[in-house]
Amino acid sequence: MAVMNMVQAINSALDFKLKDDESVVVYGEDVGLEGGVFRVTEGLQKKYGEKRVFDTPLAESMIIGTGVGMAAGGLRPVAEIQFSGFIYPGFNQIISHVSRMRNRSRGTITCPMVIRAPYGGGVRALEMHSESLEAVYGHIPGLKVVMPATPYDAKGLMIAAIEDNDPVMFLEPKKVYRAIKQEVPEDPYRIKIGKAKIAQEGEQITVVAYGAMLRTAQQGIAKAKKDGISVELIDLRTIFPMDTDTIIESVKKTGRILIVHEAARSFGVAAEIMSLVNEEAFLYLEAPPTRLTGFDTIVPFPMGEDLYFPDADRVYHHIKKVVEF
Amino acid sequence: MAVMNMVQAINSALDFKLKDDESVVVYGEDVGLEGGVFRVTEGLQKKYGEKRVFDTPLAESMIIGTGVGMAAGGLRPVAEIQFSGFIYPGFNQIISHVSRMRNRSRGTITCPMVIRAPYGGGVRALEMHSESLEAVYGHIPGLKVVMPATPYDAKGLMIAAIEDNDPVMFLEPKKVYRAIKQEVPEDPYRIKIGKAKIAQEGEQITVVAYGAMLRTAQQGIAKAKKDGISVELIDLRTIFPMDTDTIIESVKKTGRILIVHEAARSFGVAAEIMSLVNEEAFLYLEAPPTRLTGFDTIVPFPMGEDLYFPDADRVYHHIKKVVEF
Amino acid sequence: MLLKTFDPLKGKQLRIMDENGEIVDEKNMPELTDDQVVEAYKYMLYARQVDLKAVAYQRMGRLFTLPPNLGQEAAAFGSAYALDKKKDWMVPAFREMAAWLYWGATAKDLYLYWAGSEDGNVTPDDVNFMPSAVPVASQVPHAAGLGYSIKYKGTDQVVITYFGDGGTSEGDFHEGMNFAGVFKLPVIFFCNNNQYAISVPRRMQSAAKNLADKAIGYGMPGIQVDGNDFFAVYAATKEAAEYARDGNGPVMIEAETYRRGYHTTSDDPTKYRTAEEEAEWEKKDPLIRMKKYLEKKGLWDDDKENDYVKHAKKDISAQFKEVEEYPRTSLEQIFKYMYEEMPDILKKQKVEMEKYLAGKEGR
Amino acid sequence: MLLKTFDPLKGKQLRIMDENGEIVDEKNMPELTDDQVVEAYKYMLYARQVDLKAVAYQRMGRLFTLPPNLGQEAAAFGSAYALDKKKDWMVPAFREMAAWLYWGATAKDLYLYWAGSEDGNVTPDDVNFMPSAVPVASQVPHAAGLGYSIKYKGTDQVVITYFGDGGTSEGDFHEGMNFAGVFKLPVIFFCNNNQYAISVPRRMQSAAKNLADKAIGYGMPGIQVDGNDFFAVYAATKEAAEYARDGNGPVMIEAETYRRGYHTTSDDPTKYRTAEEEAEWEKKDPLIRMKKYLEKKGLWDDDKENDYVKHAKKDISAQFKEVEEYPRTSLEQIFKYMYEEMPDILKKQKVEMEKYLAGKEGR
Ligand SMILES: Cc1ncc(C[n+]2csc(CCOP(=O)(O)OP(=O)(O)O)c2C)c(N)n1
Ligand SMILES: Cc1ncc(C[n+]2csc(CCOP(=O)(O)OP(=O)(O)O)c2C)c(N)n1
Ligand SMILES: [Mg+2]
Ligand SMILES: [Mg+2]
Repeated sequence: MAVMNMVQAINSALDFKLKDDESVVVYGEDVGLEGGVFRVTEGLQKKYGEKRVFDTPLAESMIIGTGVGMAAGGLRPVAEIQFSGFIYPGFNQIISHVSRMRNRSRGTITCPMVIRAPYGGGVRALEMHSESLEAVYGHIPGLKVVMPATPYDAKGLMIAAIEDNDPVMFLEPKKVYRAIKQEVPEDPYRIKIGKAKIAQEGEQITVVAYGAMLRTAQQGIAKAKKDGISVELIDLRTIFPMDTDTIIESVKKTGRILIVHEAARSFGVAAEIMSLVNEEAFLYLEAPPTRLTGFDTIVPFPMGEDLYFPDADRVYHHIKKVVEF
Repeated sequence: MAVMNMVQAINSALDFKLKDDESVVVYGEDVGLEGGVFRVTEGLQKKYGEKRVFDTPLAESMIIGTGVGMAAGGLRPVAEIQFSGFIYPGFNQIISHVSRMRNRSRGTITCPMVIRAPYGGGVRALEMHSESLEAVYGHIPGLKVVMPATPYDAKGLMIAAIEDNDPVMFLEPKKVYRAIKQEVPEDPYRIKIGKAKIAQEGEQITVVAYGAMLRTAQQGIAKAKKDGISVELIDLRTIFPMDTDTIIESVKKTGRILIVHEAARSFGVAAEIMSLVNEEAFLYLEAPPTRLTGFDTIVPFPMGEDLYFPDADRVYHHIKKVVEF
Repeated sequence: MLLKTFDPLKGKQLRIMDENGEIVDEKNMPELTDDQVVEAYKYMLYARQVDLKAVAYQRMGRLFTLPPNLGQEAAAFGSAYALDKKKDWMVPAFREMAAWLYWGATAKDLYLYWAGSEDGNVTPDDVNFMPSAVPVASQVPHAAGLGYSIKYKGTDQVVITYFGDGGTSEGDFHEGMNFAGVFKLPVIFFCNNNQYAISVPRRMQSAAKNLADKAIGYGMPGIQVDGNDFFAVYAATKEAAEYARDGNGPVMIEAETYRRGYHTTSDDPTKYRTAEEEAEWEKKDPLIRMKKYLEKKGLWDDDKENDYVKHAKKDISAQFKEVEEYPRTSLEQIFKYMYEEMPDILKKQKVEMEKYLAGKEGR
Repeated sequence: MLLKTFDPLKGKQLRIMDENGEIVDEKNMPELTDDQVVEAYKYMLYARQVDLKAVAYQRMGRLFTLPPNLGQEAAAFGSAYALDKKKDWMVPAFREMAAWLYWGATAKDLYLYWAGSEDGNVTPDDVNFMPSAVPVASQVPHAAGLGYSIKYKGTDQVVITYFGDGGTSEGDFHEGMNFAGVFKLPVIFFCNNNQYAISVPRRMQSAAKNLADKAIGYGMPGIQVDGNDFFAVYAATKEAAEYARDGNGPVMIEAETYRRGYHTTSDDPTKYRTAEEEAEWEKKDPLIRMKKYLEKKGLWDDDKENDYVKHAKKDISAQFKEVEEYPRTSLEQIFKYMYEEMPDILKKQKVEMEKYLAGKEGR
C-alpha cells in the first residue's frame, strides 16, 4: 500500500477510471497540460492524451452544460470547477439539466456526470475561494452530493462517483488536500455513496462532521476525551442522499447530537440533520440537537477567517455544553 | 380603499415608488411595453417612460449584474425575473456580488436592489415554472428574502423592499396573483421586513406557512377547527432574516409546531425552523416539530402536480398527527 | 460555397424562392426530386395542422400553455430535412415542431407534453433527440458537448441545435458556440430569428446588424437565410452539415422568419405589434409560397391539399384521443426517475404519502 | 477615426511606438506634453515597483496569494490615463494595478487586500471605483449597469471595465457587452489579452482570429492595439472615451500584451510555456520601450531612473509597514457590513461568539 495525500488519492482514482473505461473524460480549466491548479489531474493528459484529459475555455456554464451533452452522447464526463466558489455561473445547468435529465426523459437520457470542485476555507485564500454551499446542492432534487474527509475515502468515493449512473457533486476539502497522508491501496476500490461512516464509537454524544471539519471535530473530541467524555463521531461522507439511519441509530444510543460544519448556519446541513433527528429520534433526545457552524456572514478575508471557521476549541466547548445540558 | 389582487397591489407599490423616488428603475424581460407576462408592471412604462421602466435583452445574469452596476451608480433597480425558475443563470451575480458588495467594500458601495420573481406551483404551468428555492436564497449571507402571502402584505413589503438599503429577493406566489382579492389602501404603507405575522391566534399547535401555502394552511386549519383544534397560524413573510422570536413565543405557548412549504423537503425552510425551535424552545416541546413539504423530487408536470403540492387535506392530517402525538 | 459567398457582414442573405413561389436563385437551388419537395410540403402542412389543432385544444382547455409554431415551418423542417435523422443529433429549444415530427416525435408526444406528462418527452430509441429545453439557450452547450462526444468517438454524425433570436442574448449561447469553435466540433447552431422574444423585438435583443454576424466572434462561418424559404434553409443546412461532417467545425445559421401566432397561448401579441406587420409577414408565409411553387410545377392543387389536410386532421384527432385517455401521473412515476436506484430518503417520503393516500381512501 | 481605420476584421492593429521606442505611426501619435509622457512613465515605473515588491513580500510569506502585473503596465495605465479619474468610473478585474494606482488606490490598499483585509477595497470618496472582481468577467455587466445609470442621469461620464482574454469566454462578458450595445451606453470594454488564462493559451480560449472581432456581434466598434505601446493604448482609449461620451455607445478595445510573470504567486509558468517565448516578450516590455523613447528625446536617463526607483521603493516600504501593523479583522467587522442594520439573527450569533471568546479569555 502506498501513502497518499488526498490529491494523490483522487488522482489515483481518476487514473484508474481513465484506464478502466474509455468513455471517461476529465476536463476543465487548466486540468490538462498543467494538471489543475491543485495538481489533482497531474500527469493524466500525458498518459491518456488530449482528447480524454483536456483544458477548456474559461466558462463554467459551458463546462457543466457540455458535460450534459457529452453524457447524452455516451461519455462519462468528470468536470473540474477550479474552486467551488466558481460553480455559480453554472448553476442553471446544474439545476435545470444535470439534475433533471433522467426524470425529464423518463430515464431515456441520463447524466452520469461528476462535478469536482475544491471547497472550503481555512487556507488563507483569496475572496470567493473559501465557500461551502453543500446545503444548496443537497436541496436540489436529482443530485448526489459527496464530501470526502480523508484520502482513503476520497479515492473510493471518487471511483464510485464516476461509476454512478446519476450526477454527483464531488466537493473536495482543499484544506485537507495535502494536510493528511494515509495508507491508500493502489488498486481500485469503491465506497458506497450514501453511507456515512462511524469514525469513532462512543456513548455520550454523537458528533456529525464531514469534509475538512472531520479533522477539526477529531481534535475537539480529543480534548473532550481528557474530560472523560465518550463521543461517537460520524463522518457523513455523503450530504445527499443522507445516511439517516446511521445518524439516528447513534442518537438513539447517545441521546445527544452536535453537528459541525463550516458553511453558514441558517438553512445549512446541520438544520436538516437536526430535523431528521426530531422526526426519527425525538423521544430519545436528552438535550437539544446543537450545531456549530460558520456565521450567517460572508467568509472573511484571511485576516478574519480564524474567527469564522469552527476550530477544535469550539468543538470541545460545544461538546461540553451539549453533554452538560 | 380599493379592492386589489396581488398583481394590482404590487403594481400599486411600484407605481408609488416610481413616482416617489426618481432613482427607482423597473426592468426585465417584457416588463416595459407589455407590462410583464403577469402584467405586474402594466401601465408603468406609459406613465414613467422608457428610461425608467424598460425591457432588456433575454439574459438573467445581465439583468441582475447590470443592477449591481446601476445601484453603484446611484439608482434603485427593481429587476423582474420572469419566473423564479429562470433566476439560476443569474446565481453568480446574486451570490458573488449582490449579496457581497456592501461587505466587500466595507459599506462604501451598496446594492439596494430588489429582484422580483413569481415562484411556486399549482398552476399547471410548463416545466421549470413551478419552483420554490427560497431556502437557497436564505442560505446566502447578505440577502433578504421576502415572500408575501396576500395582496395587502405584497404592497407594504414591496415598498419596504425598494426602500431597503440592502438587496431583497422578492418572491411572489404566482398562484395567489389573481386568486385572492382584498382591501388594499391606495396610499403607500410599509410592512417591516423581518417581521412575521400572527395570521390567526390559537392554543394547541403553531402552524408556520408563507406565500401560496398560507392559504392552503388556512384551509387545512378550517378543517381542524371542526374537530375543535385551536391553531395559531404564523405567516412568515420574510424567510431571511427570519422572525425567530414570533415563532419561538408561539411554540412556547402551544408546544407543537407544523411547518408547511411547497419546496423540496431536505435542506428546506422547515428544517431551519425546526432547528431554531430546538435551540430556543426545546424544553417546551410536547411533540416533535413536524414538516409538510414538497417531496425531494422534481416538481412533476401538471398531470402529477396535485400529488406533489401540500393541500388542505394534508395540512389537516398533519395538524391532527402533531396534536395527537 | 454558400458559406463563403453569403457573408452576413456584407449584408448578404440567401434566398432561393420568393414570396410568389418563384425561384430567384437557380444557381443555388438544391438538388431535390419532385417527390422530395412534395414530401417536404406535406410534412410542413402536417406540422401546421398539429399546431393549429394544439392551439384549438388549448383554447378549449384540453391542453395547457403551449408555444405555437405558425409561420416557422420552413425553418424548422428545411433544416431537419437536410440532416440524417437516423444518425444525427437534434437538440431542440421548444418551437421547431416540424423538425421534431420529422425526427420521430409524434403529435401524440407533443400533445402529451402539453397535457402535462413527462412521457411526452420519450422519443423513439433509434433517433438521437434531446428533450425540449425550457430555459432559453441552455441547450446550446449540450449541443457542443454532443459534438465533443462525436468527435471523440469519430462517428460520422452532426448535431443541430435550435434557439431563437432571444436565445442569442444568453450567456449559454456564447459559451456553447465558443466551445464548439475552439474544438472544431460538428455542430450546426440554428437560430430561428422570428423577430420577437415574447414582446421584445429583434432590434432590442442585440445591436448586431445580423445575428449571424455573431459567428465571427467564435471563428466559425455564419450565414443568414430567408427562413420562410424552404429551399434556402435546406440548401444552407445541407452545406453546413457537409462542412461540419468533413471536420471543418461548426456553422451558425440565422433563419429570418416570423412568429405569426402567439408567443404562447397565454400571450397577446396585439400588445406589442401591429396588424399591418402581421399582414405583411402573412404574405411571406412559408407554406403559401411553397404551395404556389408546387402548383406552378403541376405537383399540387387544392384538391390534393384538401385531401391531405383531411387525412392529417383525422390522424391528429386520433392521436389526441389517446392523450385524453392517458392515465394521470402516478406517485410511483414522480419518484421513479429521480435516480437509477431510489434512495431510502425518497422511499420514505413515497411510503409516507402512499400511507396517507390509502388512509384517505379508507375514510 | 482610429475606430474606423483599424478594423480588426481586416487584420489591423494599432501600434504607434515599436519595441525600440521608435514612433512608427506619427500620424496617430496622441497629443501629450513631454511632462505628461514623463509622468506616464513614472506611474508605470512606480506600479512596477509596487508589483515587484508585492511578489517579494509574498515570497517572504508576508502577503498571501496575489496576481503579478509584470509587463502589463502600459495597457493598464495608458487606458486609465486617457479617462478623467475625477469623473469616470473604473470597473476592474484584478490585474490592472497601474490603473488602480492612477485612479486613487494606494500601494497600501493593494497590500492590505493581499494581506487579507477587506479594508483594502476602500477607495477614496472622490473617485468612482468598484472593488476588484474575483469571479472572472462578472464585473462586465456591472460596467454596463453603471453605463445605464450614467445615461439615465445624463451626466458626462464614461465607464471603463477591464477583463482578460480568458474573461471573453464567460457568459457575463457576452451579456454585459450586449446590454451596452443595445442601449448605446458609454462604456469602454477593455480586454487585457495577455495570451494566457492561467495555463490556457489564447488560441484555446476562442477560435476568433482576434478577440476584438467579437465587438461586431454586439454592434459596437472593436479595435486591437499593441498593448505594450503606451501611445497606442492611450490614443485608442482616448478616442473610445470621446466616442462614448458623445453618446455613440460602447467600444471594445483589445490590448495585446503578455503576462511576463506568474498567473498568481501560486503558479509555475514553466509548466506551460517556454523560456524562449518569455524572452521574446521581454523584448517587447512596455517600460523598456518607453524608456528608450524618453532617452532619445532627452527626457530621461539612468540616473533619473535610479533616483526615481529609490524614492518609489522607500515610499512603498513605508506603506507596507503600515499594512504589517494593521489590526486583524475583528468579529465586529465580520458582522458589521453584512446589512445596513444588523438583523437579530446575526446579533445572536455575534453575541454567542463574543461570550465564547470572553469565556476562553477567562480560562
Ligand atoms: C432562461 C429563461 N428566461 C426566460 C424564459 C421565459 N421565456 C420563455 S420563451 C422566451 C422568449 C424566447 O425568445 P426567443 O429565444 O426569440 O424564442 P421564441 O420564443 O421567439 O421562439 C422567454 C423570455 C425562459 N424560458 N428561460
Ligand atoms: C468564474 C471564475 N472561474 C475561474 C476562476 C479562477 N481563475 C482566476 S484568474 C483565471 C484566469 C483568468 O484569465 P484572464 O481572464 O485571461 O485574465 P488574466 O489572469 O490573464 O489576467 C482563472 C481561471 C475565477 N476567478 N472565476
Ligand atoms: Mg424569437
Ligand atoms: Mg489572460
